Amino acid sequence: MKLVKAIIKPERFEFVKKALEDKGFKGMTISEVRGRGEQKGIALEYRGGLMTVDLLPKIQIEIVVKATELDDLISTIMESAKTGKIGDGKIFVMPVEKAIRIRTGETEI
Amino acid sequence: MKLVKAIIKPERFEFVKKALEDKGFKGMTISEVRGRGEQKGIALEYRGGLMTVDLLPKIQIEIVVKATELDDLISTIMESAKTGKIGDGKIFVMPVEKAIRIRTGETEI
Amino acid sequence: MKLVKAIIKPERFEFVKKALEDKGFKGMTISEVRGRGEQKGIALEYRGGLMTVDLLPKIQIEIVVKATELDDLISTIMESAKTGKIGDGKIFVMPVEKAIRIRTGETEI
Amino acid sequence: MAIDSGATAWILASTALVMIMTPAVGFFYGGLVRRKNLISMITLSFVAFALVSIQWVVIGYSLAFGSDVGGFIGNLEYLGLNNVGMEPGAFSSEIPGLLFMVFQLVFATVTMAIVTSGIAERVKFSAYLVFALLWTTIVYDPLAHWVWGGGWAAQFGALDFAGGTVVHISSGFAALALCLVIGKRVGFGKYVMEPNNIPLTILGAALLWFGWFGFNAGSALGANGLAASAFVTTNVAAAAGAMAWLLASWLNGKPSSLGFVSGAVAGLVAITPAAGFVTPMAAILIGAVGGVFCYGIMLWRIRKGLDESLDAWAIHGMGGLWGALATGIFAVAAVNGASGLIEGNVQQFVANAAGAFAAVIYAFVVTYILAVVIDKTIGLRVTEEEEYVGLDIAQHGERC
Amino acid sequence: MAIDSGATAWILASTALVMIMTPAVGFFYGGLVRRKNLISMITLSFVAFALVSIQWVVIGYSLAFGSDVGGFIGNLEYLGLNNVGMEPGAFSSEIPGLLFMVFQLVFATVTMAIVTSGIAERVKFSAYLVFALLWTTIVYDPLAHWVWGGGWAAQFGALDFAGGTVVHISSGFAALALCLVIGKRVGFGKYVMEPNNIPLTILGAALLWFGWFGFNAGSALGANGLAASAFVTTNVAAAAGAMAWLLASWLNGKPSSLGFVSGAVAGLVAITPAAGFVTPMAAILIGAVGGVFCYGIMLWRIRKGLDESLDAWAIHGMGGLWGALATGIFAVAAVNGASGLIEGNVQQFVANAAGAFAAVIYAFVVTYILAVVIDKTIGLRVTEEEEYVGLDIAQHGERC
Amino acid sequence: MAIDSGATAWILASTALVMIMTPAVGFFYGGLVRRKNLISMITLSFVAFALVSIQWVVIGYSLAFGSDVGGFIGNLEYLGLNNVGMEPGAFSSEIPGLLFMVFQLVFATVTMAIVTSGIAERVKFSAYLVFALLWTTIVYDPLAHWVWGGGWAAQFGALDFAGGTVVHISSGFAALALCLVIGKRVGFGKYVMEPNNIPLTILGAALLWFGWFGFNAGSALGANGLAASAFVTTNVAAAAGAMAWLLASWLNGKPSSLGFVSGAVAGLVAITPAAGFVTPMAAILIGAVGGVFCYGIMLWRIRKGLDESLDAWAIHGMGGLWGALATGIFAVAAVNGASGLIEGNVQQFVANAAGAFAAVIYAFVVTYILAVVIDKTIGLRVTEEEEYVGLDIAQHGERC
Ligand SMILES: Nc1ncnc2c1ncn2[C@@H]1O[C@H](COP(=O)(O)OP(=O)(O)O)[C@@H](O)[C@H]1O
Ligand SMILES: Nc1ncnc2c1ncn2[C@@H]1O[C@H](COP(=O)(O)OP(=O)(O)O)[C@@H](O)[C@H]1O
Ligand SMILES: Nc1ncnc2c1ncn2[C@@H]1O[C@H](COP(=O)(O)OP(=O)(O)O)[C@@H](O)[C@H]1O
Repeated sequence: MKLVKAIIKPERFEFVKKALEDKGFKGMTISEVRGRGEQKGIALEYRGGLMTVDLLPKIQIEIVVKATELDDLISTIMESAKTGKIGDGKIFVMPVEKAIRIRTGETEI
Repeated sequence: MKLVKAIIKPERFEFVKKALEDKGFKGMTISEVRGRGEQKGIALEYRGGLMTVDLLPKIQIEIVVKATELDDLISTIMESAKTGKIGDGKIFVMPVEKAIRIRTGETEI
Repeated sequence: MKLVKAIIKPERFEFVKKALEDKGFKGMTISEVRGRGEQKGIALEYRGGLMTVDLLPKIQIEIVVKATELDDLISTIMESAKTGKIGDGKIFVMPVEKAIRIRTGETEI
Repeated sequence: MAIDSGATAWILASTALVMIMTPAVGFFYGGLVRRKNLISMITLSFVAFALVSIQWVVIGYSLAFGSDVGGFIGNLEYLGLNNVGMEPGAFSSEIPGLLFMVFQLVFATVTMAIVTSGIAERVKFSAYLVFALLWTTIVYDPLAHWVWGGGWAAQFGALDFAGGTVVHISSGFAALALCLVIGKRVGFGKYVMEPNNIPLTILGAALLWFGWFGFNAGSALGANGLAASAFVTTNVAAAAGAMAWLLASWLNGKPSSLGFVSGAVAGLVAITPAAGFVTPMAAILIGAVGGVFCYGIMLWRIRKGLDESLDAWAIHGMGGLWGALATGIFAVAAVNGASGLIEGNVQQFVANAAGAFAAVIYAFVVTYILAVVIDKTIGLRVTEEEEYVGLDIAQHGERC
Repeated sequence: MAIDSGATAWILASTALVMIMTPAVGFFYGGLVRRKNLISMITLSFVAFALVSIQWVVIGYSLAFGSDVGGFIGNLEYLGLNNVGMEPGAFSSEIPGLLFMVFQLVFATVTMAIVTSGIAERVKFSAYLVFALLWTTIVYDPLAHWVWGGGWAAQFGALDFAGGTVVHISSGFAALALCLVIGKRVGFGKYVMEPNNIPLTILGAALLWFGWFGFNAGSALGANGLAASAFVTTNVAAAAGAMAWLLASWLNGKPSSLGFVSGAVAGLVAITPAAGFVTPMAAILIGAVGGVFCYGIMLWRIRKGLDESLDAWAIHGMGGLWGALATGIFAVAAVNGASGLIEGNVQQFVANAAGAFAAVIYAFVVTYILAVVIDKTIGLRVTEEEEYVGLDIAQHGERC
Repeated sequence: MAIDSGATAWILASTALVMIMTPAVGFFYGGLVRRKNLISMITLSFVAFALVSIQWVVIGYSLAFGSDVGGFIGNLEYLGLNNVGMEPGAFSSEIPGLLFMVFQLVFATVTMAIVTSGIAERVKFSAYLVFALLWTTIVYDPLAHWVWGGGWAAQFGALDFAGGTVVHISSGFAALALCLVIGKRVGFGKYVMEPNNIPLTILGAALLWFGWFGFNAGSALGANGLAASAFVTTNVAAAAGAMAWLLASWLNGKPSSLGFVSGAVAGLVAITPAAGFVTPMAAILIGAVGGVFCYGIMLWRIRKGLDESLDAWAIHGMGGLWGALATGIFAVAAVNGASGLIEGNVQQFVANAAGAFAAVIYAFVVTYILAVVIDKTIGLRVTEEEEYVGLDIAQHGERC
């Protein structure tokens, strides 16, 4: 099993969620994070003119899937999250050794 | 070493924390996330009647333990987090290659 | 590739960020978490006198790097995050199998 | 005509009370939108206050209250507050002329704030400034003149104690016209847009209720029995509207706090034109019907897929319409000399209905044209990208 | 008896000021509970305002201020505001009868809001509505009658300038009775329940202090020297209470903002019955003692494991009791004609003590019985599962 | 001299309005600091209210308004409110002496709150309490005496309608002196310190604007034409200041909500001394210039790396200076009998300039010395570790 950690733009989140649903990926855990990468920060005002904030709000989606579903999941996220502009985000894939459903003790996803 | 990532119901959190303490698991990092799985969303009101929200608030607990303590940790969480109702959450186990205490540089947990 | 997950004191965050920049580590994802370890909680007031809160606010930094850069990254964080007092935090290193930039599909970091 | 210090004291206080309503509309609306547009939403209201304040002293007051020109508009005798002084004036027998002017000012500002419901989360700030300046001049000022400034509706005998027609019908139907021109928010009807801060909306509602005492009881323009009566009718209509919407919506789900405060506003709107003409018991009825009626209208709007985002139309527009008719029905001579339908005075009902429907049409049509013109020239709406990012960052360079 | 426009202006303004106190109680309490119950807590207060507003005009005012029946209750002469008009009435020589009525209304509503402390984070909303309607009718209305409506306490000579007994003792001891019947919150005393939004609580406190000027200085029922005097005593007692609690709690830990605002409310409560009878210097003493005393009572309550969650009992109940006694001690004839213990008038102290203790017993016992009856029939408390999830979602279908 | 009930009603209401400004300063400032200091920032203001309330009735009022001693200070005739009663007094022909006293009290408190800008996010709470008590006694009280209590500036003919010099210059320059003594916040100028809650700041601004009607129009000390005139000038100056800052800052970036509310406060400050002496059209000018001018000063302060954190100096200090000069320029006899430069009265301009610059020097120098003394003895600043953790936890044991 793999954990797919995708860090995307908040404004793309609804699309990604929809695309995942359509492909049958139901389970997911999301959190609000802030990130920095290639993307230059945004300029904010604070009474005295501009200031640049380099940590921008992002949505982090974590999904655990069977290894066989991995490619499908990645391509679904990539298509739906992409705007082609800098800051679109990253996907990281990490190994998961075990997954357990608390309610039943099942170890299938 | 293993990272145990447990996603549980917020209303069970105090119980899980207590159970972990009793078993001597002191270190942990928690964050507020939202998640979706089998559980149907909840219905909220918004002036115009019902709307269904499918991403529900969850507490994510991350604990890094020695491999030998893994089973004890998992069963402690499972017992204390379980309500038997849908939405009880998931536990994921992931490999950790190294753990360092910043203050001392120790690599024991 | 490795994921470095560092959990540090919020008041050290600006220093760590600066140190990382100086060393050329640009990409990072941060989130606000709460944690417990060796550190005793803090005492808060609530009308009726003291109460102890044991989950303290921490900043979690996640950075994915090439394996070759790992040691440099870890020592940078350790130096800049350290106060020498309890609660300085932990660093965990985890394997990453794949990293993809959504915008371009590149798999380099 | 000498100044009465008690009346002056009450209208000074009332003006301050009504002033707080304009930012309060911002808090009310701000809590209902998504977090990325919270600052924007509050700012639209608060800026309306400043902008209309200037417009009103420069020209608006004169257009509304200057000597009548053809039943439609006032002349320029009060331009730049010329001839408006510390002594009582034509409209204020017991209070200074300047005080009457500024009491009217705060009505003009809050009206503008209500309108922002129709363009929530998608309007371009620069276009809004231009729109607001023109709207208050060519929609609000004439309407105020018709009803209160000696225009045709006043001559015709339409009753509007505190602005059901001038403030609520005009802003509600303007919001409706605006939302048709600007179009739906991206994603409206497709995914859930959850309110970001319900306690803030409740705070806004509390301040609105508080300020409304100045709005309605201040409209007696004196510290007397009529002010007391209007105070009471205002309060019970609001309470009845709140409880009625709460209970009605309970049938469909749960008794939500948003239902409660929406009903309170509906009740307040409904009693506004009637506050100084009806008894407290009639006010309970007017408020309760207002609450249920506006709730029904809102459900209809949602079913139709109309993105009049924060329901200024359902609550202020339609609630104001109900209030105008209710005034024509429930006015009793014992309160303030005017009789409505229940005392057999059909004429009063007809006058009120005519005044209200004329305002509906005028506000809707002129706003629609104005919005189209601005949209074709400056452009009313932000880009889709800006809408995704949110107006706080995109338009104001701020976030919260 | 002719209307005085200045007095009327001030009581109109005062009524608006007191009105804001009811939602302010909601903000104060809302900031102190856990986030999952924030909307619920605010809503309990705000709904109290609407519900009691209707009850009061329909029947409550008559029960409280109708002609005396056996020293215990008013008759039905003012049912549905019958005989309450724009002219001065029996209780209001300088202001319209309707204004006196609505000024009293806002006292009844805020009292109900204070009571919700005892059922915080666990009450069933439907049961609360029934409870509130009955409580205001069978507890508040008789008490108001005893003290202000010509009932036995008034005849006996008990002094209560602005409602220390009627408002604060009654609500505080009602909260105590309620919390005993409904039981502790799940987890109370076992794990920490951290306040979710201290700035909101401070905002509530600021609005309470602001509104309290209407409460106390408005109770002079005129715009005169007595109103000014009550204004001053109110302000300094609040300030003294705030500083006293702050400093007292500093000895045990740190000077917290919650200690400061709690002390301010304690000072305001303590001065309420005395506001129009004592000097400013005495007010400082009354407020400071109130702050320290209520702080001590609260510590005792916590040690005893009593979950009277937001300390209405410690602050309003016991603070009101102290205020009632203090009025009997510190009243001086130079202020308002009444002398207390320090001018040698033992009788006044006895009358005040009697009135206060009678209110303690009546409010506690009747509330207890009422709560038990409702608990046995409708059920006062939500299920444990709902309590875990939080009342916002479970009872109102909302979240923040 | 008999009490006028209308005047009394308005000053009672005004005092309540001004009272809300002190916590409002806390909300305004609180939204601008980092989250870890939010409670601290609000508490500094609110505690100022309580502390100065006590100081004022005990001694402050007497120092400011007691019979003149050498042009510099009042004597002790009103110690402990001795000789201040329910009848009109020396300063209040139509209202009770106690009411005049408490109306002045709320000015003293808000002044103290404004000062906290200069020590934001780094002051030690215990040192602040000592500082505040001394500052209000040796800086505010003499200044109030000079201008309003019959001191040298009054004798010299300086005009200050509602406190531009006494309140704003004094607090603004005190904040400047304080920030020089206490030093910059750790990290100032190195990394971004983002405001934590802009909507809270806007709420604070809305309440300030609301309360300012009591501040300025209440300073007429009557419910009359002058009060109405001051009400109008206040409102339009605020509106003009808000729009002017908004537009000026738009040239450099985006039209921010913080720019808007900062401009509103700048406009309000600028009109404060002039409110009862100038026409509404002049007020628009005074407010607009105030907005642009204070914006420029703030930019300069930031360029210089001065950590006068929340710009009390730029907005209140320099805005107040501009207002004092503007009063000397734009006063017209038709409004209130006083002529300024535009009516050829050079003397008035000189008097106002002299009064203002004397206040600048006195406030700056005495505050600087006082701050140094406290810093050397008690220590003005928290430890660096506490500053990192934040004052909410470190000083108050609370968090939000
Ligand atoms: N090396 C990294 N480690 C962890 N998170 C990263 C890393 N690089 C980027 N990110 C995350 O991905 C987000 C988008 O990255 P960015 O470089 O701005 O976009 P793009 O990949 O389109 O150039 C960042 O805001 C950050 O949260
Ligand atoms: N495949 C998954 N990947 C990541 N998180 C998941 C996944 N499935 C479930 N979760 C997390 O676990 C939570 C509980 O899952 P859910 O399916 O609702 O409960 P249950 O396992 O009792 O049926 C979800 O809200 C989500 O946060
Ligand atoms: N075993 C663990 N698993 C996960 N997170 C941990 C663990 N131990 C510590 N942490 C995180 O690291 C933070 C600092 O740990 P702590 O023990 O207080 O400091 P120190 O390592 O300096 O003694 C904790 O607040 C927690 O977030």
